[in-house]
Amino acid sequence: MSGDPASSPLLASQSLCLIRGGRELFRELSFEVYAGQLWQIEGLNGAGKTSLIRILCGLSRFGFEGEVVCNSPLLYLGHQPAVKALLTPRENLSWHVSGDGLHSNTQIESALARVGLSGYEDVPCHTLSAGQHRRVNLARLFLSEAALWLLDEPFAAIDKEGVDELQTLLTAHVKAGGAVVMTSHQALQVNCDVRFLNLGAGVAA
Amino acid sequence: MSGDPASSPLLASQSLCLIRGGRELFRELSFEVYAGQLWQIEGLNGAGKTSLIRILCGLSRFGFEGEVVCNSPLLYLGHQPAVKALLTPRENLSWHVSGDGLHSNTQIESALARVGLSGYEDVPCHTLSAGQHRRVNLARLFLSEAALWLLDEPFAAIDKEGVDELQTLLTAHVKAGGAVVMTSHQALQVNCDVRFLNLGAGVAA
Amino acid sequence: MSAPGTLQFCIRLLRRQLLLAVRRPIEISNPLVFFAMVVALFPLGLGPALENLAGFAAGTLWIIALLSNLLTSDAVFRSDFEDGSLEQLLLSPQPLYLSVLAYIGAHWLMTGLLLALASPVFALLLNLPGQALGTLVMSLLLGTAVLSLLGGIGAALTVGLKRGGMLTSLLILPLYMPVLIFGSAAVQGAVSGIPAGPYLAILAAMLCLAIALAPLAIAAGLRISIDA
Amino acid sequence: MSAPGTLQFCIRLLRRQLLLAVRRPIEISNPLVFFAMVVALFPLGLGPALENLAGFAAGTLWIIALLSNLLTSDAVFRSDFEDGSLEQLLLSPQPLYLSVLAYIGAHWLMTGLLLALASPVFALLLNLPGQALGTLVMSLLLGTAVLSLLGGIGAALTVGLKRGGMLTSLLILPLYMPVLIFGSAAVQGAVSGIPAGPYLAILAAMLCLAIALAPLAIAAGLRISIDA
Amino acid sequence: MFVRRIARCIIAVAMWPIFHKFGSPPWLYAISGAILRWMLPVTLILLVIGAVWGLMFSPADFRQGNSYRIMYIHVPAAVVALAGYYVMALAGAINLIWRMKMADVAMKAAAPVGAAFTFLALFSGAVWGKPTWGAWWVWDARVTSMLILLFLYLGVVALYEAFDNKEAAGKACAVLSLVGMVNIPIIYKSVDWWYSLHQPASIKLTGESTIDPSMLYPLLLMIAAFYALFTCCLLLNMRVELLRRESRTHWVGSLAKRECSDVL
Ligand code: HEM
Ligand SMILES: Nc1ncnc2c1ncn2[C@@H]1O[C@H](COP(=O)(O)OP(=O)(O)OP(=O)(O)O)[C@@H](O)[C@H]1O
Ligand SMILES: Nc1ncnc2c1ncn2[C@@H]1O[C@H](COP(=O)(O)OP(=O)(O)OP(=O)(O)O)[C@@H](O)[C@H]1O
Ligand SMILES: [Mg+2]
Ligand SMILES: [Mg+2]
Repeated sequence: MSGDPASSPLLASQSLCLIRGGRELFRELSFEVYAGQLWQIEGLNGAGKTSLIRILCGLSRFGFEGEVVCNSPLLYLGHQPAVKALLTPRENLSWHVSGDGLHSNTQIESALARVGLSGYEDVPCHTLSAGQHRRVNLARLFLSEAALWLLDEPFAAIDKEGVDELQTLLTAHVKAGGAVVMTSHQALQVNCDVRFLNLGAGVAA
Repeated sequence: MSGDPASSPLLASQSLCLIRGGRELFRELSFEVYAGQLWQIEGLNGAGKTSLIRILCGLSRFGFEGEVVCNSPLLYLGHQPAVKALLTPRENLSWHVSGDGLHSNTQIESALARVGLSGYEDVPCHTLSAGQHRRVNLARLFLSEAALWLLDEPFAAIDKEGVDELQTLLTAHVKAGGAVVMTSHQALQVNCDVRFLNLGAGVAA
Repeated sequence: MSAPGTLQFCIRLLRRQLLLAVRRPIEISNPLVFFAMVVALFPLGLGPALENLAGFAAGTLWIIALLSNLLTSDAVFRSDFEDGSLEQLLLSPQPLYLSVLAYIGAHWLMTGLLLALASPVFALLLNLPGQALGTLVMSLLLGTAVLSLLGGIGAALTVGLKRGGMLTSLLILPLYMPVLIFGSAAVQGAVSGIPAGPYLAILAAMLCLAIALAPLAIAAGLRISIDA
Repeated sequence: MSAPGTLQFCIRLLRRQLLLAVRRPIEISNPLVFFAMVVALFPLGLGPALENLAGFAAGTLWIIALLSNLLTSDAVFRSDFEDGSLEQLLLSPQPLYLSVLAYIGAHWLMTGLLLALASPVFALLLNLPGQALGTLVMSLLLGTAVLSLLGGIGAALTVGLKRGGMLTSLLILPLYMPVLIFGSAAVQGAVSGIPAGPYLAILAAMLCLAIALAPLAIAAGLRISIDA
Repeated sequence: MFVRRIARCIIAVAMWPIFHKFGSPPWLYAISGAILRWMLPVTLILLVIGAVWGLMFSPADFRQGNSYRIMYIHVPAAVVALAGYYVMALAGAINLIWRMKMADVAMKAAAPVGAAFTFLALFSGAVWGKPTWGAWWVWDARVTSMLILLFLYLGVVALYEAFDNKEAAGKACAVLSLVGMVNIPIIYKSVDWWYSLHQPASIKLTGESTIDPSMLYPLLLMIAAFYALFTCCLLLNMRVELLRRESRTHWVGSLAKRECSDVL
């Protein structure tokens, strides 16, 4: 596996094995994520992408073998948007349960504007459309200071323009010394190196 | 608007107007869906695609202006998969609440096989992955005898191969004299005519 | 494929609902356990003095049956709403009146019927005199069916709301009251030797009325909720 | 951006939870309405034994407080689990012990505190002698806090289950019983002129124990539930 | 967290060999089989001797006549039911702290057994109550706390069943049974107080001090027999659970093959 051997990896997994429902999803999966890398986990539906990401971020603690070492604050965005339907986008961001930062009002407004939600800052989130709802969650990417991002299908329900914008952001984050591990069923169009982790074959390439 | 004027349309909408949250989503939207047509509703997040589809299928009955006439049994697949997590895929299909048909076991098995779920027929659905969960719902397309399909983002969470398979199915349905009205953020790759309904501009083209 | 008859469809729905409940055995035994626990709470809160308990047994048992119905009826349509099944039910060509009856029937079988059958045990715990046991079971059988139907109305009206949990109780508790009054009066009557027939007849009449009207209200409520 | 202090974070969480409750005014008034309705149910169900009610007022009020706590504590973490907020809370760098206390604190403010403050009204409806009102409020203040903490344990352990609704009550009702016993004993004591101090002291001791230990169990339960 | 880690280190170093073995399912299966081989007959003999002695050879009570003989079932069942909860909670604690899978098996196996003994105590008590108190049920302090104990057991069983991920289920039940363990003394204390406050007259006709040796010895024997019975049930239940969990592993496969060839 490549990467700058001088620095220590942000995230390292050692011989991860997972069996679910009697099917072996992956075996002896070892890889290291260094600053400046963008990893895309690939695989068909049911290949084990979500399971892997949950193991990597520490939410799954039972039922798998191997070890994960994480040396950096991380930001995890999962399938569910973690957006409270009764709160407004502004409140959702400023009182976020993740408690990783205290953001000023202007920061929050500019993040919401970046995800195309200016004008929607103060309506309850349950009146937003499916894509807008997910965008509130994505706004956290513009606020986060964590170096390591673990994103599970961040493009789901997002329109084409939104996907382009997000890809630009991911590139910028990686170029600025961050790292991204993400899943997506779409091919990424970013102008930086993408490393693939193909779960279908169970190999890290 | 084109279409075979001799036959009556499967679905006709007349000057639909919808205002939500103080924003006018569409106005004077009139179009007719004939057998053999594939319509894709386009628009950015929050353009009103879901709202429009729910009006077309009759779930939304208040708060809009205009009229919808539907002359055909229809199949609606929405954002939510209508799959019971505690039941198995087989049970979900054979006891489906929509009550539109009585399917034999072989029909159900072949439908599940078509969506790539053979081997998963008898596990509870909550152990399926996000994409597999949605695929259980999509299997209804293979069982349905309704002529008119209203599909709200059917490709969400489905992998590339699944999307290809679905597009083949949609083409076949349209060619066999059915009609499809669908939303998607991906460009369709089908070898039949696609008609677009662009909600961003509020015009039917 | 062949189009299913309406009756066949309803039976399938009923089986589906029952199976969903059976898949989590805990769901079935839970109203019973809840019943048992609240029966145990009463002496704890009120003191164990035996002679007082017996006087209260009839009313207490009925109140607990009502509460345990109240707690579960909120959930009749909720999971179907959340996973989109309810939309599909409303779009179904089958008559909604009967589908709704199937849902309520399943709920009653899993709560009311079980409670009624198990109630003699709890009655003995509270020292209800033996001659009232038959009336207790009969009144619970009839009464809980009415409660399930009424509870369904509340559930249907609130299912579209983000957090309707306790709103349901607020909506349907007043409707429950007549049932409670006649039900506990029947048992109380049987304890003191008054024939319970008239009370039971009134409960049965209520049940007929509820079967005729409640599904209409529930169906209307569901159509409104899905659109909220 | 600046890293928030732990205390600041907890206060933000508390405000968030309170605001969520306030957004649906029905959520706040609901425990109260429930309380009022069950207070009304009791005379209806127990009918002829009405004159005995005063003697039972203390226990009855406590049982209702307990039930209305039970009904709401199931929901403390559920909506956060369903929309993914709970995952984010568990990944947060902030100490889970304190975040959990903020959730429980908000729950107690919306149910226990309100109930305790409103309880004299209901007590008068049930003819509780005036000299016991102070003890009633005090015992409810202390006791409902313990109940909220214990209820949180049940809620945390069952939040990941598909349909845990009534399982929670099974898990935590046994734990509620000591609180009920001391709480109602305190009020009953005050009615018959026995000083309630020792009972209240015991309730306070239970509260200290619960504050120290329950958040640990809740945190562990949440970590397990998120993984189920 | 820190304390737990230190405790785990100390114990692990000191008791590594034993822990290592307990952590191994085949070893546990074998050793439990060996224990059962002599424990089952001993239990049976104890039960028969105690029952025959208590039911036939000890004198009738001068006040209760022969109905008091239910005591030989009732009291041992009650005693063991209580002890069973602590076994379960202890196993749960070991599972949480040292992540020992076999403790999880023990806890899972203990819950239904404990519930059964509690139910037996309640049921025999109720049967006894009918002739003695004139009622099947009385809200006496002991009786009430026993009922609560039954609920605690049932809660553990139900919670375990409700989880799909059985590893998570084990941890959840461990937390629950630990919470229950803190609560059991409180429950007992509170119910005792409640009893002394509201119950004017004592109901129990016989107390420990007044019991005659001719009744006491068979009772003690029966208590010992019930402890042995509990152990047997626990071990049997654990073996079933072990086989179910490890059904995919090699050792169970070869075991099954051997058993089959034995049968044929
Ligand atoms: C459902 C009803 C009953 C329950 C749940 C119950 C429960 C208990 C419990 C928990 C114990 C304590 C065991 C120990 O010492 O650790 C016990 C002991 C005992 N019970 Fe019961 N009991 C019931 C009915 C009765 C009745 C009707 C009698 C006879 C009048 C009775 C007589 C005794 C005696 C003699 C002991 C042993 C002596 C002692 O420890 O005080 N019990 N029972
Ligand atoms: N209950 C509501 N109250 C007020 N406004 C609403 C409500 N539901 C939706 N809206 C508004 O209607 C607009 C259209 O929503 P809709 O869900 O139809 O969008 P969509 O085109 O399906 O978007 P997406 O691509 O994100 O799914 C959004 O701007 C949303 O804010
Ligand atoms: N709770 C569970 N019990 C048993 N098997 C499970 C459970 N959850 C997931 N699985 C299985 O694990 C496999 C991987 O699931 P996972 O959600 O990780 O897939 P995925 O790669 O994210 O798929 P998708 O692209 O559909 O999101 C699936 O085959 C699924 O059946
Ligand atoms: Mg996934
Ligand atoms: Mg949409």
